[in-house]
Amino acid sequence: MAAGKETVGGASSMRRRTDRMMHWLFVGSAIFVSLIIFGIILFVGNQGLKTFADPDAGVAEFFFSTNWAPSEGEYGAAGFIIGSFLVTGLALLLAVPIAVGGAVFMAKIAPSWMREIMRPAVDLFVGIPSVVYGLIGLLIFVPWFSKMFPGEPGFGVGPAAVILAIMILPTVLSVSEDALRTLPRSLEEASYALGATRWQTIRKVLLPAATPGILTGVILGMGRAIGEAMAVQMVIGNAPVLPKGLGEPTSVLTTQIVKEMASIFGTTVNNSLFLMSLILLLVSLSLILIIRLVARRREA
Amino acid sequence: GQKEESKNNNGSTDTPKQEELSGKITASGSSALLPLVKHAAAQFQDKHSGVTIDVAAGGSGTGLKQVAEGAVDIGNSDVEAGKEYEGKGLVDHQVAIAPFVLVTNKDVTVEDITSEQAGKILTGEISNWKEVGGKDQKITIIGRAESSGSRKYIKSALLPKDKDFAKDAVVQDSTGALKTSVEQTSGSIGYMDAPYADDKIKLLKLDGVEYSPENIFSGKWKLYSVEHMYTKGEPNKVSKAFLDYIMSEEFQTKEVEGLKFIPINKLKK
Amino acid sequence: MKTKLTDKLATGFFWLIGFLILGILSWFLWYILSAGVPHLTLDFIFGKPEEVKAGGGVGPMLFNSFYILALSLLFSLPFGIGAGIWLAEYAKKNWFTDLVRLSTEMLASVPSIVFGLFGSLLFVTWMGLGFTILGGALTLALLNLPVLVRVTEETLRAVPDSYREASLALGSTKWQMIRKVLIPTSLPGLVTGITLVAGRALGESAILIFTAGVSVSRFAPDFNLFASGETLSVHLWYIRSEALVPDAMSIAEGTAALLIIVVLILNLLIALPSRYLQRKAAGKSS
Amino acid sequence: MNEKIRVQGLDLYYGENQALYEIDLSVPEGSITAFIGPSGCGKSTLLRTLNRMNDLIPSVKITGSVLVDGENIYGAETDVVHLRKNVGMVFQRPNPFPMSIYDNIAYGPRIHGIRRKKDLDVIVERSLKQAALWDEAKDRLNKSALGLSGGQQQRLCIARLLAVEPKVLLMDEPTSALDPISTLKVEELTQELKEKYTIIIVTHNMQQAARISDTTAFFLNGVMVEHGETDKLFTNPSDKRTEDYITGRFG
Amino acid sequence: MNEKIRVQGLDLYYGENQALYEIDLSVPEGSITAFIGPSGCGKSTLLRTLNRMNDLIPSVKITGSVLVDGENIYGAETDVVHLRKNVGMVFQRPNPFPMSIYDNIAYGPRIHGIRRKKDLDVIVERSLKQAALWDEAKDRLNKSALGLSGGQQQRLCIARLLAVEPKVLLMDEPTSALDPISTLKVEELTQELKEKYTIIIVTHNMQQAARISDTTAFFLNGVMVEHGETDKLFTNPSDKRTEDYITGRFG
Ligand SMILES: Nc1ncnc2c1ncn2[C@@H]1O[C@H](COP(=O)(O)OP(=O)(O)OP(=O)(O)O)[C@@H](O)[C@H]1O
Ligand SMILES: Nc1ncnc2c1ncn2[C@@H]1O[C@H](COP(=O)(O)OP(=O)(O)OP(=O)(O)O)[C@@H](O)[C@H]1O
Ligand SMILES: [Mg+2]
Ligand SMILES: [Mg+2]
Ligand SMILES: O=P([O-])([O-])[O-]
Repeated sequence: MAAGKETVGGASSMRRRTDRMMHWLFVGSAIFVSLIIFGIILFVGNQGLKTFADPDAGVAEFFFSTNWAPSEGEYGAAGFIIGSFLVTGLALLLAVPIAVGGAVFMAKIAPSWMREIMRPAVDLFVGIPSVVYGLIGLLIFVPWFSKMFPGEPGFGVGPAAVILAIMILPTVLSVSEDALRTLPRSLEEASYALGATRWQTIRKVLLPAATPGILTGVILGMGRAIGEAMAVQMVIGNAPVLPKGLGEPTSVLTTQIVKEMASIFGTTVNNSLFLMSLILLLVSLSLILIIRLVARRREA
Repeated sequence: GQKEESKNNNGSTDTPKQEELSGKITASGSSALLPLVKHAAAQFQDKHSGVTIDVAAGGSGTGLKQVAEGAVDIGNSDVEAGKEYEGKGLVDHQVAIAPFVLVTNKDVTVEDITSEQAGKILTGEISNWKEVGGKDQKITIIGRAESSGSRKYIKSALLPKDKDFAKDAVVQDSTGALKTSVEQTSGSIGYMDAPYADDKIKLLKLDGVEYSPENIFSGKWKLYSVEHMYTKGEPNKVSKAFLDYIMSEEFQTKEVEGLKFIPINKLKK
Repeated sequence: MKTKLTDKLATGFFWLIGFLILGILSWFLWYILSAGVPHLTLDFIFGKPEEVKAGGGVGPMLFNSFYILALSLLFSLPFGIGAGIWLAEYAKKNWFTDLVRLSTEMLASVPSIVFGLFGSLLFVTWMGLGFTILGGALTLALLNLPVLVRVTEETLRAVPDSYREASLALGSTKWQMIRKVLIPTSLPGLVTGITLVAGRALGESAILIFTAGVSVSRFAPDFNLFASGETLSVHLWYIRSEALVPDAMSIAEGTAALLIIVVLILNLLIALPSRYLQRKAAGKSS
Repeated sequence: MNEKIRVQGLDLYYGENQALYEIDLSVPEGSITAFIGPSGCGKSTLLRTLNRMNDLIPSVKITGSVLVDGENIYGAETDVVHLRKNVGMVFQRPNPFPMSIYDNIAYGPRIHGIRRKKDLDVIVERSLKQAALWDEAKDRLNKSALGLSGGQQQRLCIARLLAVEPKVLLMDEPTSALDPISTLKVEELTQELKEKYTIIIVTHNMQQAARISDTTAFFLNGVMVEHGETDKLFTNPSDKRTEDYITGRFG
Repeated sequence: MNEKIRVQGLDLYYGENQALYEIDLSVPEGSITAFIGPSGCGKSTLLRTLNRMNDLIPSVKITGSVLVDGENIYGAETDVVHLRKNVGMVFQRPNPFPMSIYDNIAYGPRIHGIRRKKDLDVIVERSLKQAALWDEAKDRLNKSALGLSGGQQQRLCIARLLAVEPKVLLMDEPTSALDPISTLKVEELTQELKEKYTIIIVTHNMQQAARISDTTAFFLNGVMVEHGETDKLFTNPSDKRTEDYITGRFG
């Protein structure tokens, strides 16, 4: 018995050390994980801002000119910035109604068997790799747009937006569904008890009450769309100009980065890629901040 | 089994007694030169089982950048390394000559254009096939990215001085993708080296001359460019052996023409 | 009875959307699978790629996909789970915790092409590794990290406090509580989350094109960390521009189908069962 | 007095579990009926069958019939929406919509087709007055209803219901979340409303039942043990179990 | 009898709100002490200060001291893990781990370093016997503990605690979730354990306190109103408030 006590005592001092060690490992992990993003911002930002060390590349030019011709010393990236927002906006326009409708359907209308089918289906959408979406865009939507708009090559914001819309559909849908499903049942009951139909209840009570959550989903989808590179690169045509039509080639920030990746580190073109990355980063980060604001308003 | 194999590889590099070559070479860059390098790599690897050669495209610019930065051993390019590579220690190996052609989608009815018309089409000055004798059909230019050697070459060969390609052209990141796009897009025109041309697309005559090897040798067909393979500094043993093989009599005479390239010594530029 | 009619119409409309969503998915699956599955011979799936001739396979790419995925998880799991545990079990409500949480969210929102740019510069150029499986896996790990952190934190939070109290009241240390009670209880949730991460990593291309490269080792399988490692997704992107092999289109179709099948299998074999376990565990503990 | 509601041989199941057994009940028009009984005995469940609120729970199965104004509301051609407009409900926890006070009250009239601002204004004012909330609310009609106190919120919910002019009010423990003063106000309200409406109220509070109801029904384990005049049931119950319950021997 | 626990001038705050005021309490070794008082008076809070379970709630602030075996457990060099091994706790709702019955009991010994199967077998059997669960559980030791009934689960939790051989047992309403028969079993158990352990039990049930405890402490709004021999406190309380409470005048 005495011997047993001793081993217990020994073990206990050791496990206390283990406990403390693990604690520090966890703290270490947390610190490490949170340092990465600052590392990236610092690095990308620092390298990106070097673009302006070149007298050919002015701040105003970069942000407000659409003339991109590095070989002639023209570094106007406004076209790519506009393109990014344009494609993202179109994608949202296509995706949000379907996603929110799907969310309402899954949360409030679909019988449980239908829900059981749809949930894994929505998950599968997320699982499809973006290059596969790109391939589908290339094989289906590019020819389709070229047929729809004769004379246009079909590469452009049209197929890019369609593909992105499908890619972000599941994100917007599942976040919105969550928001609808977690609304207190009492709201619904109150509306029904006043003789409202289901559609009236959905439109006038449930959707307004779930708006902050749905907004969060939309913003998350927006972040995904604006950051997608490979799928878009395969269908957008990659011309460094503003688009003249849905099936006319243009470029966005991400595809421009892919395209100019072949430039040498330290040159102005290469630095400008980091600057474009910085813009993407800042947009993503502000989206995060917006989500937080929305969430805070929801709590209040 | 794999482990043993790699051990053997290591052993062979360590012990000079063994003659067998082994090691890994990575090459990237010009998609125009890609067919030749890939073919050579396949043959070379058959001869030397200890050697691995990875070849990727991405454009001449990518090849030059990556070899200069040490990301790959060999950088392939359609054009000579420019000023920005001065002082980076790149060593040039000229390996073949690549003929270039203008191609269109099969629905284009024009057969023949002049060099001047070609220049105007590619700069966007002419935007409809009817302006060069075809039907009323919009011209879609499918081109390559800034990093492409083909682009640089065609620009120097066909475009008026100080003019660049039309900016609203569709841009593809390699010759293969360009070919597929021309094949898919009605009214399109593009440029590439002859090895890629097949019967799914249409070759244009230039100034009345049809592309053929004979017309090149006779000097009638003017579009061709020297292909380079760059190493950073003098090549290491394996890379050197590989480059030597490409330059060898055997490869240059037996294989190069079959690939629709032209042996480097056959044309004196 | 206009309102009733509207209600009926609306209901019909929502059903339509439901079917539209299912329709789009089935169409995609059918399109990809029907085009690709005929190419999926054993030779294709496990064979070596051809450089110039037709009839090459994607064996090394398939291997690289899983090898890089496994390595990236190996690199990211300890830190991701560690940070998740810290957030769920140790973090106090203060600015530091807020900062960790905010920066994790920020990391999650970084576009993958930015990771690709970052990784290519860090590993390929500066460290002079060239295109390597190691560099690819390390960069890919950055993509996994924030999701792992969130999944770990969420599943741990879902464990009822009564388990924590019970363990501590028996004189366990916090680490013992985490290891012996919390992690086993939340395992199904963790597995689901890791599957999610794995699915995303398998499909990733933007990162790997610029870090692991677009070619494969001659030897398959090649465990060499410093070999270049093209994965299936990357191959699909690259083959599109690779019109050299005459059967590029069939290879692209076959590769796409194979990717989808891998994702399907991952979902059916791991995610669904563990989700079921998760639901069961939740039912029991409540 | 006319019979407003008649429940006949009602059995109700949640999935496998039976929650109500053979309920027979008749509620006269213009009266207040109280449902009392220990927790879980089925009071809420029965109340919710009267306006088919249980339809929202997929597992519920019902046999027997419920007649409102002589018509079986579980019949094939019943219009549930119309039924719920006639048989309104107030819940245990106040559940105002996250909108302004005005919009809360106007919600019902609007969904029933009243659009003109003038008409709505009249309805809002009248309903709030009926629910004794006008004085407290008139200056903040456009403020969010979530800013009201619990008692005010519950009266708002009653006002919201009155705005659609139902015939029957079902109230499920409407005061259990309220402080004594708010409770008193709501109780007074029921007395005023009684003239125009038929009211059924579930309560845990026997004093409340005694104070405000005309008849009381006592439930136990899904069975209606006794239903009779409130005075008699509290002073001279005919069933032993009722007596045990109201004297506090269990529950 | 020795003094096992001594609480001195203990104030406890949840954030801004003070939940305990100037508690002074002495608990002799080998006795059963009952904490009684209306809901929210601070019984659980005080109990949880005795093994520093309140450490888990970040907002808690404590002043004053708690001595166990003469040592201040809020002192700088206290080993909380060691403290909790000595001062064990049983919770209001049974909280078995989602593992087998055997693993539940063996959990404590294992974390304290006992690995050998033989030793563990002995401990499991002894603990289950002590908790009067052996007969019911011996044939299903490897089955999940979640399959046990509520009463069995609670006894399992007690057995799990006994397996680490604490000196003090803190029990927070251990029978409130149990049926009368299970309650009886747990009460009997406390009587048997009393010889070897010091027990403090929180209960809502005054009969239970009277039946099983040696001394009783009555709390009201965070203040310990009275603490004394159970017999005396229930028959002849010295404080008016205690009397009001035990005669059911409030609470
Ligand atoms: N949605 C549901 N699903 C399954 N069973 C339910 C559901 N709602 C209630 N029950 C069960 O039906 C029985 C009656 O519940 P009900 O809510 O009607 O009781 P109650 O008398 O209103 O009780 P309380 O006074 O606590 O509100 C209970 O056994 C309850 O567990
Ligand atoms: N985690 C907490 N945070 C803030 N306040 C708390 C917390 N836990 C308890 N309190 C408050 O402290 C006071 C005492 O609570 P405690 O749980 O000790 O009461 P109790 O006597 O055990 O009541 P019961 O008989 O209902 O269990 C209450 O006012 C309660 O609201
Ligand atoms: Mg109820
Ligand atoms: Mg308590
Ligand atoms: O041969 P290029 O790919 O550089 O045109």
